[in-house]
Amino acid sequence: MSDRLRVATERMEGGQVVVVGGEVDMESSPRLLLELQRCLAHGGRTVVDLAGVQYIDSAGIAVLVEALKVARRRGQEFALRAPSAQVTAVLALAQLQQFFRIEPAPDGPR
Amino acid sequence: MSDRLRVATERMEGGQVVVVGGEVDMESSPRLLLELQRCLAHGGRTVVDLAGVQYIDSAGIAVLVEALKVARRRGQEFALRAPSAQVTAVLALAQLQQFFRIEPAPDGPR
Amino acid sequence: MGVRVYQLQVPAVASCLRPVRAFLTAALEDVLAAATPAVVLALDEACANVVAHRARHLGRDDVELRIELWPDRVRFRLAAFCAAADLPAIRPRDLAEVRAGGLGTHFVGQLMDRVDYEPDPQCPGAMALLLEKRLPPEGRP
Amino acid sequence: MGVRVYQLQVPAVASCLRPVRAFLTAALEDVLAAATPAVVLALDEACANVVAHRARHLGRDDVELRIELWPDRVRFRLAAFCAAADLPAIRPRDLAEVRAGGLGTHFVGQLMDRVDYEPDPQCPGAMALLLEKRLPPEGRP
Ligand SMILES: Nc1ncnc2c1ncn2[C@@H]1O[C@H](COP(=O)(O)OP(=O)(O)O)[C@@H](O)[C@H]1O
Ligand SMILES: Nc1ncnc2c1ncn2[C@@H]1O[C@H](COP(=O)(O)OP(=O)(O)O)[C@@H](O)[C@H]1O
Repeated sequence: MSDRLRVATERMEGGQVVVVGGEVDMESSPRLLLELQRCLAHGGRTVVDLAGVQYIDSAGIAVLVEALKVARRRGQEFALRAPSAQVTAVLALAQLQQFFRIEPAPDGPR
Repeated sequence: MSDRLRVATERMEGGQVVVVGGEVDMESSPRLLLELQRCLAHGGRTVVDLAGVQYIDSAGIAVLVEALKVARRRGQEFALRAPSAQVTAVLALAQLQQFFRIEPAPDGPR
Repeated sequence: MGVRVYQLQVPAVASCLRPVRAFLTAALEDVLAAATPAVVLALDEACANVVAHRARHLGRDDVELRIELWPDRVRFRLAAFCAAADLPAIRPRDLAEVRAGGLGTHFVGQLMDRVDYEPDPQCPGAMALLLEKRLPPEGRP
Repeated sequence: MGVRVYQLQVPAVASCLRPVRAFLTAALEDVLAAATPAVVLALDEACANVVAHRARHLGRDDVELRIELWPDRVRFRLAAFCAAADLPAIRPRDLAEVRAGGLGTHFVGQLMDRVDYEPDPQCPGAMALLLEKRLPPEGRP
């Protein structure tokens, strides 16, 4: 029934994958920012899996930009993975695709 | 995005299965009634598969009652199959479970 | 915490029930928790009754719903729900009789903690419908 | 067919954006078809701006949205969107600069066919925001 934000972090070699699902808006985006900051503080590579995001607005995009800047400042790798169609459309609208490293979904079962 | 009514009729031995999904309310229930009347006119046994129904209200229940009455009048078999939790709860609220023949989901893949 | 107020006005046609349900579900599921589907069903039935039965001479063509979120309950008010003269006819049907129709009022009465009518000052000759549901402990702020 | 009117009033807090989106999606997807997500995003951004930025001295604590469904377009009006004095500050940011924030106004301008402000007679010193989206041919009644 609910499409709220879901955030789950998984370890991977050399870093962490933050798997995001549901809706990222003005209400929920602070929670995503906290989790991304936690991962970046942890060090290594951070990948944000956006395949399950049904809705993102400018507040959610702002969180991704903020995390990207922190990562750059600290010299850490930061990438978006498999953004959903809605996320891809909103990144394009913001003319921000080129600033992010965007990876395809990993092969095989997850 | 949309949870509208979905209705699809499949033939089976001796009759037809009407597979219903989505929401059955005051707006959509007339369409379900038409389909059930069509099946009943066709003859044989009619099974209404309600596993995919996310929402039904009194208008939808009224359609099932109406179809049951037509079937009884014509001496045809009429059954509900695998009602979802929401349908089961609303049938119970209407104290109508005992009037319907209610079948479990068929075994194996469909 | 004070009272939170939501208001909805939609044309009194059947196609407006789905958006009203979508709104109610998203607005109330945090506080109503497992009671959400029951309350959404009751409100859907009440709105459907306005669409189907409200006397035309009241001159209203919309469904106007006010939702008040109190610390311990949700209160709903449907403006101009029915003509005062129609009140006696609004009764749950006899459930012993299996027939199509007449279930909506029964559902509302079963699912809500309070069902009341009061004169609607905005619409002479009309009654507003008041519904209340107490919040489950886990939904209270 | 005449004009269909919907009205929504919700507290101006971030948790009200989700019910508003749910309502808009269910109410408009039949006519907006593939344009639905774009319009819902634009309205979400506009409502979020009220929640985040509207001047407190206007004394409003709600988001009031009127939706008019015309044969060829949908028109939206957000009452008391901003103080008249704040209008000059409401500009899309320079997209060449990568920074968090400042995107909402850009989205609204890109996604809607009309963006206008008019004095709000109900709220002295405030401007209402007017948005329009033309219906795709397949959505027209
Ligand atoms: N808003 C209303 N205005 C006038 N009469 C109403 C209204 N709502 C309900 N009624 C009356 O109450 C009866 C029972 O309503 P309900 O239980 O919803 O069943 P149904 O709508 O299937 O008849 C209706 O048939 C109608 O006569
Ligand atoms: N309703 C409003 N009232 C006053 N100022 C506003 C309003 N909406 C937007 N603004 C101003 O316009 C700027 C740009 O808004 P927006 O593009 O949504 O980005 P952001 O909200 O991230 O700053 C805001 O920072 C604010 O200064």
